Amino acid sequence: MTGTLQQPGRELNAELEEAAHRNELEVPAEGATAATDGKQPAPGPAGDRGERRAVGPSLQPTLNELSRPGRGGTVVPHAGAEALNSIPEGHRRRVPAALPELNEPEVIRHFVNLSHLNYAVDTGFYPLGSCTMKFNPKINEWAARLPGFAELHPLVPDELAQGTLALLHELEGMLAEISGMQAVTLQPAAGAHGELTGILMVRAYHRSRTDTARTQVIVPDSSHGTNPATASMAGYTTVTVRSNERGGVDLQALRAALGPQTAAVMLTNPSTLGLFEEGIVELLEAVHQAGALAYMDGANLNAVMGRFKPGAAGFDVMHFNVHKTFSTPHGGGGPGAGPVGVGAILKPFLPGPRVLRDEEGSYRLEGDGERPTSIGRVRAYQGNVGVLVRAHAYISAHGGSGLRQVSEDAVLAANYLKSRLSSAYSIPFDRPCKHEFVATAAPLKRETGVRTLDIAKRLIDYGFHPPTIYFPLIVEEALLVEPTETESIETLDAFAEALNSIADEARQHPDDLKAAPTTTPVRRLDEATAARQPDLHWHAMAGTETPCPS
Amino acid sequence: MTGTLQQPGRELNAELEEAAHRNELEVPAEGATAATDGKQPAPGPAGDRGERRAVGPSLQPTLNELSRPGRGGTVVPHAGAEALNSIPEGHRRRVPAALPELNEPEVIRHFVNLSHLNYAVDTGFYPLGSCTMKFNPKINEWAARLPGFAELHPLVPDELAQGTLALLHELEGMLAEISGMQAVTLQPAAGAHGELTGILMVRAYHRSRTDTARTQVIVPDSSHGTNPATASMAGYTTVTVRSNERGGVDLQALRAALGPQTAAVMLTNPSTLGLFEEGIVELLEAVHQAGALAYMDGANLNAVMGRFKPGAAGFDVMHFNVHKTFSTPHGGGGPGAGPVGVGAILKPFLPGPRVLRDEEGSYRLEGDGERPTSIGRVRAYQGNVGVLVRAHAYISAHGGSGLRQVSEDAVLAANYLKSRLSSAYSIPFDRPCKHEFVATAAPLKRETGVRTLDIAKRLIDYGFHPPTIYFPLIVEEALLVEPTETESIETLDAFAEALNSIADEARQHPDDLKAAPTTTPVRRLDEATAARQPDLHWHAMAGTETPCPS
Amino acid sequence: MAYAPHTSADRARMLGALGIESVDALFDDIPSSARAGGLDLPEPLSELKLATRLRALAGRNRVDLASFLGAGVYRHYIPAAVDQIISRGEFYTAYTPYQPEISQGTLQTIYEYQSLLAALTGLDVVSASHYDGAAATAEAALMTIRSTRRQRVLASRAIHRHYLETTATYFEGGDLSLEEIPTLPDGTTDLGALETLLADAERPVAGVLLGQPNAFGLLEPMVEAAELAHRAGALFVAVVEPVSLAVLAPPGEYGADICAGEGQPLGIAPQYGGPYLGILASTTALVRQIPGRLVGGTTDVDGRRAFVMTMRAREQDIRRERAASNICTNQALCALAATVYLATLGPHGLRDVAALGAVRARELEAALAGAGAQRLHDAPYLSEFCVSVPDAERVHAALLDRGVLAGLPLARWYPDDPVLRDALLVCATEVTTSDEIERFATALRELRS
Amino acid sequence: MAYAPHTSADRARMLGALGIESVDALFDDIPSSARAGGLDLPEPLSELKLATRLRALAGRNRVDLASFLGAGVYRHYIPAAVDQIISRGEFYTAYTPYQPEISQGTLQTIYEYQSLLAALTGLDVVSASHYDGAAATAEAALMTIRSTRRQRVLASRAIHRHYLETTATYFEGGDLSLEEIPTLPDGTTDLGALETLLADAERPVAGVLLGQPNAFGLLEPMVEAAELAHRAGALFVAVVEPVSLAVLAPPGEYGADICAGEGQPLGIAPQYGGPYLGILASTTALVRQIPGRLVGGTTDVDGRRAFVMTMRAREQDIRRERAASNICTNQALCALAATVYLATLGPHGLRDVAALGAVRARELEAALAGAGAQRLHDAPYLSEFCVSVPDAERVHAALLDRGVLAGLPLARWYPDDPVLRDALLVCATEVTTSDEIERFATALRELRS
Ligand SMILES: Cc1ncc(COP(=O)(O)O)c(C=O)c1O
Ligand SMILES: Cc1ncc(COP(=O)(O)O)c(C=O)c1O
Repeated sequence: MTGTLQQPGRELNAELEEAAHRNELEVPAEGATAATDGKQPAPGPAGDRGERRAVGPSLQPTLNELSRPGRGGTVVPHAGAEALNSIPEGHRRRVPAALPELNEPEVIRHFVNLSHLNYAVDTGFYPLGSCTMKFNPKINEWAARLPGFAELHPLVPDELAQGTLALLHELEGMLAEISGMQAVTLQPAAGAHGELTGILMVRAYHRSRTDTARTQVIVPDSSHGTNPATASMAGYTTVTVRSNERGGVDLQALRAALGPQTAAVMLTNPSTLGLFEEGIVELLEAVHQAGALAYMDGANLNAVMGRFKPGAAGFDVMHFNVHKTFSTPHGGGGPGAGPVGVGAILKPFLPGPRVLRDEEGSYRLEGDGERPTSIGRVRAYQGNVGVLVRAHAYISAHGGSGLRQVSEDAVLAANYLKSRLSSAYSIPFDRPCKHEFVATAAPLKRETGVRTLDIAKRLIDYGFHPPTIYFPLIVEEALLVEPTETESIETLDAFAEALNSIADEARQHPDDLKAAPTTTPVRRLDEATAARQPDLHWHAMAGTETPCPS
Repeated sequence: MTGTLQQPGRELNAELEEAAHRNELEVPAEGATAATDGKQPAPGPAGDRGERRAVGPSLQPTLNELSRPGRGGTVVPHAGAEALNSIPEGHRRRVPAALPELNEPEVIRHFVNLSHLNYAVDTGFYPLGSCTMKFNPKINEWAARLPGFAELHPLVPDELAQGTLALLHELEGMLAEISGMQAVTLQPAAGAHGELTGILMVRAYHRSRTDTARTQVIVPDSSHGTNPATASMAGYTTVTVRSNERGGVDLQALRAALGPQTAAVMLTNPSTLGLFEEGIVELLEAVHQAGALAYMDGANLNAVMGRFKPGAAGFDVMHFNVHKTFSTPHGGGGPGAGPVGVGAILKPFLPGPRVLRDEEGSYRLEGDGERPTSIGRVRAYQGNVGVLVRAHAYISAHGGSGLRQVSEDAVLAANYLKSRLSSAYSIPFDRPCKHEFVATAAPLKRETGVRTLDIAKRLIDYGFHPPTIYFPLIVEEALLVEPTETESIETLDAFAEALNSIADEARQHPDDLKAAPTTTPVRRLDEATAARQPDLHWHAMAGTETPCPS
Repeated sequence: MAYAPHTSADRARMLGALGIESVDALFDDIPSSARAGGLDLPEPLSELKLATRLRALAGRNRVDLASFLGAGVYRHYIPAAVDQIISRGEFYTAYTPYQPEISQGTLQTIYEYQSLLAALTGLDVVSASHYDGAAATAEAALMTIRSTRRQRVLASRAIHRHYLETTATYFEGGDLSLEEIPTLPDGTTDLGALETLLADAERPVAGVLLGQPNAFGLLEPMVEAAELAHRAGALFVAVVEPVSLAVLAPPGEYGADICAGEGQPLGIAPQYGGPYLGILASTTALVRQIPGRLVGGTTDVDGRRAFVMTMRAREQDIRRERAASNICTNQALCALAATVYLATLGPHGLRDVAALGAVRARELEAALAGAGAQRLHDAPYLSEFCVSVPDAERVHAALLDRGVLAGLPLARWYPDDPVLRDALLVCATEVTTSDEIERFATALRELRS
Repeated sequence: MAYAPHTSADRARMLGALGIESVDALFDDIPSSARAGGLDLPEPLSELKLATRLRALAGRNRVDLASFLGAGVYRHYIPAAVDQIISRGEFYTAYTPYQPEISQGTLQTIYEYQSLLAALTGLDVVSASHYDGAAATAEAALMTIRSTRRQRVLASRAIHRHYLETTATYFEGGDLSLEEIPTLPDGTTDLGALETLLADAERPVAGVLLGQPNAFGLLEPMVEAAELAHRAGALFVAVVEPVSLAVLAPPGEYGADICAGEGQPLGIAPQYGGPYLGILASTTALVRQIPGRLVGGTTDVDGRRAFVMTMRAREQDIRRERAASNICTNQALCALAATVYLATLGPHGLRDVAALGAVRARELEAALAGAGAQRLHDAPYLSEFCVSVPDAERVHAALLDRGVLAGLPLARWYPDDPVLRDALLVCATEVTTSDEIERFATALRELRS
């Protein structure tokens, strides 16, 4: 474990430093407020709010501010005071939990109005690189809510769960086919969770061969933060290798880093630069020659379905991000799911319980201890099943040809968009990209002082969600753009025009960009104060400690 | 029937005249655009849109503008060209219908973005008088979508429909209890449909007694437009009686109008002024003495549940508006439901088929022709059942005590709000109101030139839906305000403060009000042109006449 | 209380502001003799109990049979997108878009609905919705009367029974006359008889109504019927099923002045009868006579395109007793469902729905013929047809026990017709499976052997 | 293609702009030896076929039994408001709120979630969500290790088996040691044994973990356990069930430094195991060690209150290998569900849920005792408990045939424990009905006679 007890003072400084590096704590540039302090169209409480919101009230009070003692609906019957008589006093809560008291009309309006403050795939283009913000089909939402799926308890005897078990077993097979892997576990709840599962299997593998000298995991400098963080969680130290000028792994550097101390190489392919690893064959050879295992971070699989199978190419283990490739919703941050596929050598180590199919076609979960080589459980039950139902539906709707088309369309859209942006922005790695590409505003910044952050904020005024910015870290002033296959050419064109026009604006009205966004319910935030004086929950609340009705 | 073939020219003039009277065709006052032609915060395609919308694109293109030949999803399997071979050429459509071609991501985003242009109960206060815009409980939406209710075909044998039949029978009983009526039909689809049903029963009643001289229906001048329109549809001529200075029916005028020619008196009670008819006892006596029947428009029942039962008081027939009193959603204009309750003398005339319960507790629909006195069907099947499920749920959640509390709270809120507005606005009938009240801006208009329309539009800038305006017609510059019981006191206070502050604005910045709203996605519309040059559907469409794939 | 946010403190504050002690004071205007003492209703239910109760009631309905029942209401696959949209509070908790500045969502979707239905029907004016197909048919009949100032309407016997009955009810008011045009043995409307009925110069005809497909599923000679009607100075009304319009000639093309129909097949669940969607469309010439809401395009003061309710002087809230109809609340959310449905299906998807229905129906026809139940009529049909089954009502009941809902026994609607009495009206749609068809045929074969 | 809007014309235009003939050119960078030839998967399904297939699969699960199964996942009534909100596209189709200006909806709801959980747990720092209760427990254990720089964690044997196993898996990586604290015959953790384990000065303990209620449904002596832990310089971790916190003392009050738990009971359906909601909360002293997202309040440049992700330097995307955890995507939508659930229930509603569970459980206890199945333990319980049933696994299977899901046979988790092997872990909640309890007791009585 790498964790150490940090001195609060040191930690805070380090944090501020890092955050500032990422332009997160910028205090507003001078003049930033100028754009809105022209006179309000009229006075009145909503006059200034209304300017920003078309319909309805503006920013919502928090639930505690809406709370009033004695409000509330009747969701369940009331239980009298004697209901808890058998609970010893010492175990009981003395005053009711300070939850807010509202009734349903207030609850609904609160959350509906909050929802209006969000940008989402269902409202507009969301080209957040590395996140594959594709459309979420509505039939999948319906399917996941079918009572047969939704109401099933995870600990029921297998005979009551044949529908879900069949679906999970099918999905494992589909993912194995797509990845060319030998077997798949659906348990991990997210990509990072899949990474941990995968690297723990790598560890178990080496240990099973009593090859205990392997203490390092190698990651390229373009890798996602979860890769090194995973290596640490699994007890490894991380070695970073640099990228070459074509955006690939510098093979020479990799070879130099590899050795008997190497447990695994974690490679994102296509990479977080949106590039396919051209030296993949040599790379895999080098890894295996060193006795290490090759982990593929499959978060970017949306680019290569039906074109490249990591398992067939020689990767030993990989994870999928079903909330990316297979269009399960991102949910404002989750849940997703991060299944892991393995080749033959890692199969014995898969977490338990696996879903097994017997000869008569019925399904069962592996029993506890049935497979002692397993790394064990990585979570309480079988996986984010509600999410996996959606992934199964998505794959079923497409079939093999459809998934291949998905990847083709995603790659075509990314290359098209790249070509449309290549005069106003600089494209550091100018070769065909896969599902996404990096552009940099570094030259523009040198010319105009306008930063990528300003460009991103200005895009919001144009009605678009900004791409991922300042990532991957190895590209200065990076914009990582991932259009996905579910956006029309008209949308791609409009986005390109917006970015191109922003480049013009940067030259002509740089201050406008630094003041952006101006059309949003709130404008740039004071993130420094948020970190320095954390306000992580509300404090006072009307309605606190109302005694229960008896 | 009153319809005549109008000369287009005459009709149009008449229309414009009437509409102008209602301030509908006002062209913008001078200076109305001034408030927004200050400089945009920045250029760019969304710069000017974004000023009004927080998040996402602004006003949505229409579906045809989004259409592209060849787009579309795969909702159902494709049927080859031969599928229609057995349909004679002469019956076939020669070119595909010019429907737009889109795929699901575009469809969803289109409608989600359109939804953001709406104000609704779920987003804010909607005190539209006479419409009872109360909260729509979410459990009711869930219930109506239960497959057992939703998937039931209306022509199944009774034995397959016992659940729905039981629910309908129970609901009839609940409504009978609430109204004090002897029997209830759930068939009418809306209040106006209920009125027609009720008046047709009145007609059948008089006819059954060969009392054919009754050709008139009397309505007060404060009545809702559906009342006289219904009378016409049912073949009656309308006689209007004036209101007295307390807002009630002028009993003397009514007595003068009553006679052997009177088929019915249609009375809205509480009235559209929000007032209970104080002379109700005398009024009913006079009506019955004249041999006429008394119809109660029960649209405003939300004021008096548990306090007044029209049937017990002597009304012969009434309709309910379940989308008002019983909180079924208004749906952007419908569907609602307009059950009709009748006293004993009209029971034989109820439309068919009725829901009957036999001794063993099973339910059946009346057979065709089983009750020859029936006025017959008023629609194809048993009613807006999906809506009625919601009404049943609402009544069940409240019980008798709860409904009485609903009315008390609705009346209390209306009176409270009235008192909070009574210094800035004039209250023409200053006695306790029921669920709603009329205020008038007439003195303010004389003082400042600001009209009710301007006040209403300005309220939008404050984040509120305006009340009903210019209705009832008998009050000059009327504002009909109905808060309902589901709005918190904080909301009522905020609304009162907004209206009071607008009255101040009217004196200080009248032009601001005439320019309102300024915070909406679109501003005041050119309604005159809309009526003069009707544009009732789109014309050109990319994607028209794409041949079907074969 | 269930959904009212008032606490006792709130109530006390409001009473205080009014200077009264009890809310009773606000009900003093109800004469004591007319006051009610309360309501005798079941005790209030918590949401949990309510959900349990309603789930139990819904569970008492049987929706699990293999169903061949159509007769005006059709099972279709409803894309998941439809419910996602119509369950958005911004749509379903708004009302009539009186304030266009904050109702463009509703207004534009109505405009789009009008446009989609105009494309399907080939008619230029589409009202924003009526209560259902029956009410729309009645309103169409009344339109012909207002427009022609004649009092007599002829309607094919092969229009949905309930639509005819509803129209008759609506006609009661005005002492108007509604007469049935008989049908031929092939199941279509008897044009010869129509000609004769039209020839009565004493009693000129306002409108002629035919169904397409008609109540027996058959295709009617619309072109010819329209011509006869027009020659007699009458308006021609087509009563249609909208999915069929993806493959059948549009009413505007064969000369219909008005089109009425039931929009339920366009993405609306059967729900035991409603809410549905009354379709009503007409030519531009009749725009001032059409009842119901119309939305039109216009611009705002900044020149921005926007939508608004228009030509409102036809409506009851302005014209009162002289209005084209008393309709006020309509079925807007159902029109929105239809709009989302049509946008999701598109022209080719809708055509596939209609064409698959036709294919399945022919499979059904063959299977039933194999089980001894032959088609009753000769005329061409789309996806619904009648089969001859002796003792149809008993057979229908016996099939229920075998899990088959064998369409509609026509004895219910035509008890006096010796031919139809022994007929079942059956339909198939894209959701009908071969397995269901097989079950029907097998069960029928078993019953007859 | 299913959801891509590109027409062939669009594709041609894009290829044209790129100056290439075929999309194949864009895949030239895949070395030919590594190229795949396609995918061997079932044919694409239309939405109709897909819906049919999935409905059939869902129908093969059995969710209609009278269920007394809890063991960490509980059936509760979920108010309809929850699904209405979490099915809004604005929430579920957004992602991590990287751009706060257009993500205040997500940010504020997370802040509200943190606040609600802070109120329930009595702890000041609540992370925005973890994968599930097991993962949160493992992260809590790792936190104690990072914070104390010690390598040994003690966890009560009466913590959910799967949580212990998951923690053990997580511990594999760091060569960390996880030891079980035994339980007493009354089912609670053996504090004497804990004291002994803590006394080993050679191997200082980082953290002590106890469940409340524990895996047998029993109430643990948390105050005393916390004291023992603190005395030894270890952190104390409570593993809780959140609904119980409405009536049980909050962890912050009895000295827990960290609280982990499964949030599923707060408005999330069982779904055969996920997605659920890993609850993780700590004291302010540990704020720099807590993994996962934190949202804080701040202001924008205009001084307007707003919310933003904060203290992000703990997270992997900034700190990489030095991050507090590798967590990135979390369970935000489940946290939103919990937020809506708690807002709808309120303090009294949540208390009623917990209290009704207790009432129903005592009814169950009495009914089972009447059928000969006595409680196994003496310690007080809330709404879940163990009963002693000889040959429990066989009885459990036989009860299934009678429509009763008789909780969990503990033999599955404690095969070597002679007492637990013959025990069933059963629970009741507010949705358990007297009728279901009666069915269970009757069936049990029948089986034993
Ligand atoms: C390249 C890459 N790897 C790993 C991850 C982690 O996946 P998750 O967020 O599902 O944990 C991500 C997601 O952000 C990613 O983009
Ligand atoms: C007083 C009154 N009567 C009748 C009606 C007509 O009801 P509906 O709109 O349901 O047809 C209304 C509704 O607006 C009304 O307010």
